[in-house]
Amino acid sequence: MAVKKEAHHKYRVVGTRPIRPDGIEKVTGRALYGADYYFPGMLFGKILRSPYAHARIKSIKFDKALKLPGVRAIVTADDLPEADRKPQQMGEQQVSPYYLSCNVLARGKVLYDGHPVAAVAATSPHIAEEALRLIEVDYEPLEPVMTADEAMKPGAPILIDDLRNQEEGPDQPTNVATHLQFKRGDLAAGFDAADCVIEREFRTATVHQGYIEPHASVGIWNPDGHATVYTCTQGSFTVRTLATKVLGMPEGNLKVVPSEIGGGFGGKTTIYCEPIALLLAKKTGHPVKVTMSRSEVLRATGPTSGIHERVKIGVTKEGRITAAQVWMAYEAGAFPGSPMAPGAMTVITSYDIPNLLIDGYDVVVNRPKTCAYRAPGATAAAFGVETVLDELAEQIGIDPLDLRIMNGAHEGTQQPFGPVFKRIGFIETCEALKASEHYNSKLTGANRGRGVAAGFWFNAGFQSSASVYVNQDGTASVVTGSVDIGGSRASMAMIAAEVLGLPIDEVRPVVADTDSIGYTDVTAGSRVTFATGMAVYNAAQDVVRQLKERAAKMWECTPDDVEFDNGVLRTRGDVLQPQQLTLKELAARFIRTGGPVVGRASVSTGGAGAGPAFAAICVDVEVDPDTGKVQILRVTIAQDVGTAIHPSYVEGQLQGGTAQGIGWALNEEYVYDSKGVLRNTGLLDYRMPTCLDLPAIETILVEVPNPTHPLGVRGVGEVSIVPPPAAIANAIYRATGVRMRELPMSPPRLMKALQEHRNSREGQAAAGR
Amino acid sequence: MAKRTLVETVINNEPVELLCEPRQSLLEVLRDELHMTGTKEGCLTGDCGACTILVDGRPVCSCLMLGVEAQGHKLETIEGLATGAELHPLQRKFLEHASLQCGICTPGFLMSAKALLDKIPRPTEAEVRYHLAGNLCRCTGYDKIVRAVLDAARESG
Amino acid sequence: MHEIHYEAPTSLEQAVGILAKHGDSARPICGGTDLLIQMRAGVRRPHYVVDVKHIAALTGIAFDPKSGLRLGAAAPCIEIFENATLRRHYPGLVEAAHLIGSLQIQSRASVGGNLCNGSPAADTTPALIALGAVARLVGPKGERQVKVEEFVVSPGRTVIQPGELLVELLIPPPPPHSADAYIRFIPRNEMDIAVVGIGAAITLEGDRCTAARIGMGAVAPTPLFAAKASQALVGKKFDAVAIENAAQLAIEQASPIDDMRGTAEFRRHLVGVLTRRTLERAAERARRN
Amino acid sequence: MATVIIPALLRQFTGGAERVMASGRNLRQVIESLERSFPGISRHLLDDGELKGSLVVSIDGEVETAGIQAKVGENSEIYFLPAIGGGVV
Repeated sequence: MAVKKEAHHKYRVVGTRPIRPDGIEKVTGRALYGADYYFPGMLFGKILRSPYAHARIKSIKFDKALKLPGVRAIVTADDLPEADRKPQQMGEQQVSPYYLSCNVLARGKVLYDGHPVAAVAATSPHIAEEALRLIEVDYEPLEPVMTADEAMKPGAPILIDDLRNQEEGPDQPTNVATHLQFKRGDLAAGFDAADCVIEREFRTATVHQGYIEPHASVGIWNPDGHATVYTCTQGSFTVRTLATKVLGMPEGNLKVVPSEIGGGFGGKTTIYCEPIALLLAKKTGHPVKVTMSRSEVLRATGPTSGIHERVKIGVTKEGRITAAQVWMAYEAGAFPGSPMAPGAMTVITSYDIPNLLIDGYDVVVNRPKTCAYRAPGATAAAFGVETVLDELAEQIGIDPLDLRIMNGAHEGTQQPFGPVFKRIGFIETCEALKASEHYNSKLTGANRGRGVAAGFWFNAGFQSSASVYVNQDGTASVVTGSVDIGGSRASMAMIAAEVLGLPIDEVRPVVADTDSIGYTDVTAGSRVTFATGMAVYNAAQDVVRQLKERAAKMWECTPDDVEFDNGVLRTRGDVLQPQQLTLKELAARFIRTGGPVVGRASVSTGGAGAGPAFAAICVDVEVDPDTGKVQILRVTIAQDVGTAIHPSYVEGQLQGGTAQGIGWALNEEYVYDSKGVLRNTGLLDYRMPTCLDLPAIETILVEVPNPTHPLGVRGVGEVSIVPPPAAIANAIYRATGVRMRELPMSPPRLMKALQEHRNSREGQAAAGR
Repeated sequence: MAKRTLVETVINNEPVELLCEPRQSLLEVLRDELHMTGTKEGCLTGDCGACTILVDGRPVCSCLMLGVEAQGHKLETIEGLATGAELHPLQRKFLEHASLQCGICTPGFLMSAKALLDKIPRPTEAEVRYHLAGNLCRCTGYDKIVRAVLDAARESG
Repeated sequence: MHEIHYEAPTSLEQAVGILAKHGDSARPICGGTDLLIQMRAGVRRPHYVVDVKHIAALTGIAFDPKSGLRLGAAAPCIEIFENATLRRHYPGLVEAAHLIGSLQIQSRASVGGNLCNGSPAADTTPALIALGAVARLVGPKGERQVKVEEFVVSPGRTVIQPGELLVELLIPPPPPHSADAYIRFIPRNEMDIAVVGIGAAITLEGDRCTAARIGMGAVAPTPLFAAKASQALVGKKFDAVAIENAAQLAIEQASPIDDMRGTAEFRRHLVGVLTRRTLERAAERARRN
Repeated sequence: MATVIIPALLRQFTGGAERVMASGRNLRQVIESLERSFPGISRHLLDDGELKGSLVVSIDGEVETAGIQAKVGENSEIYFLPAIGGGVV
């Protein structure tokens, strides 16, 4: 097949487009995903879920269910130890084991529609399902609290009796888990210095990651207390930490084998089925497979927060932003831990603004506990700021991209929360979009409009381990603990091949289980190619170091006298008479020169700021003025991607994030009834875009190498989801004259706005007469 | 164990006799009874297309058909798409165009795309998008999938 | 799912016998694209599932210029929209059949099943109402015929009595200078359930409308025949005024609800928009016939 | 002396001051010196003698991973930030 080499690259393998090493398994149906494991004597587990959004559990009776032929065991929260309440660092997140345990199986109270209450293991999934119908749970329904606004009202029903926060003090029960604030300069003076100040209010809906593979786990429990769980997760080591905490077992006693994963987007960075499968396996002595249905996924896994946002920004008539104030309340779901903090840390970080005040609130409500979703917190936050910037640009009459370029963050800009940006590509990204054929093309036709917006995401770093083994035939295998969710095996193999001077098809990438590689954090935060890639790079360099030592031994010189270039070892000509060996020739002699060569590395690259990424997007829409339906006509996304290791998969990340952002903008939302019961529990009415709803998605890769990575890699996975909702709102305004400030901008909502807009115009016209 | 029924069918040109419960979907029969796990479950309501197989050449959601209804029909699944060691052109093009990221929707897309190309060997982009609208992909935004199908048609057409 | 018994009779007599024997605990299955979902959700729990796809009388599609179309209740949608004769004579019905779910669904789902499921939002039902279709039922007490607009009695419930089976739909031949059309509104471009669906069939003599029938879906507990709106068109000049008048009468008859697919207000608005669009599309076709 | 930028919600301890001076060659010593000047503040930075898991420290624009042992220079600028994760395909 054609492998296009990026001309401008100084690399041999990096920047090419080889076939992914795990591709054939995935196009032939041989790859094993979470639900694809079968073991002799395996039982099937199903979970009983609360029909109430908020209720006290008075009693659970399951003797009838136990009598159903084929039923082998039933578990409830009583089968779990009471976990520690104090928050602990687990993988990338701060988690209270107690809250985590209560989310796995409800203890005393149910806090959302779909909250697990009990689980059954039986000889067939149908028998397990029928058994659930025989379990009798006596609930005392309580008043549900569905939005942050309601939950923050004085006297609102309290979800978690012992929840407190620093401001309200130790004696005040509350639904507000955290208040975060960033402050800089003199806000009042900043707004006084502005010629134009706009303040607006926004709301966004709860939306789900929408990965196509429902959660699935198989638990196996040995009599000696050692256990194994096969599961689809973004982080096998995170599952090990979280599951052992909830089950009260030593971490070393659990082996987590990550299956191939059918999408996650952040939603598979915690545990749901895993501890239940293990608990049922322990109780029955059989392997137990627990799989979720789609409605269980939507009702009871972790979507991302709906938010309420207020944005106030001031600019001079020349277009200089003088001050900005943002207030945001995030719905965390049933337990603390919304993405409010990253939302507050990204909301206006793309811009260099002297005077700032940012307030963020993390609020519990009777919805499922939120989990990470691609650039967590950033998309909802950017919706407000990026539409207000569009209004300001219009008011002072400058190009909306110019406004962003003029105020754009650059190397040396201090972020609102402290650190100073190193080399970043925000301005280059906006300029690339401004120069694009799309942005400069003419958009004609009635009810059509073009909008732009930008977005920022930090990209996480965290910890990764890698090993590189050189085989005696000179091929190599690369072992990491990073689950491959979108083609990272290819990137890992390419990085090792680049360093070792091997052809890509002679490097085999392996994703290992938790017993077979050093600790590695979740595949999340766009960190794998960055951090695990760095570990692979270092492990390959470790191999090169050892190869030089071997050669030096054979040539009776020092390793410093040996050069390694493109798979060939040479003596420095200037030092002694020329000698050379290829890696292959040396590998064949490993046995006689000291045994196998194994390269190892581990990295810890820190939390925020590991290769910040920026995206800017241009969208053309057409609005049906009679129905309020929006059609996306054309979309182009530009993103600062650092060095693109495999450009095709980088483009894929930009396209995928853009598509999710479009779904978030137009039709995706959780619809609850007045009692807090989720109405749209399937993919018929949780409306993700089909390929008939989207145009081709044009991408512009802006390669501004990341100075903190040996190959200049930046995370590329997330930021593309951030700008689309605001860009589409801005395009709708150009098409119709209506500013949408609530997501999703679904036909009923947009139609209502269009009618109000027409009525008000007629009103004005009438008054004018 | 509930009463099981004998079903005679043809899967990927192989005659197959199997026993299943009437309440088992064809998807369950393929996966839980035959361990043919290439056909995936995404929703069990016919909204995602991950479980798409061909029944007498027509694309069908195997989650919305009972196993017993397969009696006497010809089934095609992802496991039968490649002929021996030779990948189907669609499989090759999906790899070349990087049309899969997580890969869970890929078998369903490949089977829907096969049904399309069997019916319309040289489809337009609009026809491709229409015929694949019953398959959801959350990773790719569809762009590279559509390109792969058009390229496969171009090559074989 | 609960335990079920599966029967696959090959004759009408056998089928009616089984259905009569088991009464309410039996339910026919055609495409199964609604029934299996309802059984998994526990909404319907029949103990006997009777596969009627092996009965010739239920799978045939026969068109006669004089007597019209006999559409077997179990004929899958794909055989309707791939049928050139139907595409020519009943483009609106074909449109509706081509909109139910995805192509995967259309390979299995049938117009008869769509009707028997009793959903107010069924896509093919308004199209059938517009065509003046009649349902032929056979049961232990013999056979009877029911107008499609009277077939559904409440959401999920129909006139079918225990032991009865919908055999076929009888659709009159299209008169000269007539045509039908079906348009629905959905938030996406495919896959969704109609927020509102309007079917219309009209006959035009020159610029006069001599016959018209409008069917409406998802605007009331059952699919409706928009009688007033239809009558208002007959005998009048077919122009913007007449269309607008019909649209307003259709809106008056609609009694929609708020749900996750749209507000009542939005649905009422859509009834007007889609009635106009559907009538215009049908008229444009009629002028060519 | 290093400059410590106090998170907005801890400025109650510093009488509203955003930037304060503190001495120390590593983070532990700096936090001890902060506690001496502003009693009670360390409770919000430390947890069993370790840096709170909910915090990340940035020293001179670099995100630190060495925890309280992190080296601090004569004129270093120190920020305490909330830790962030991420979610991606």
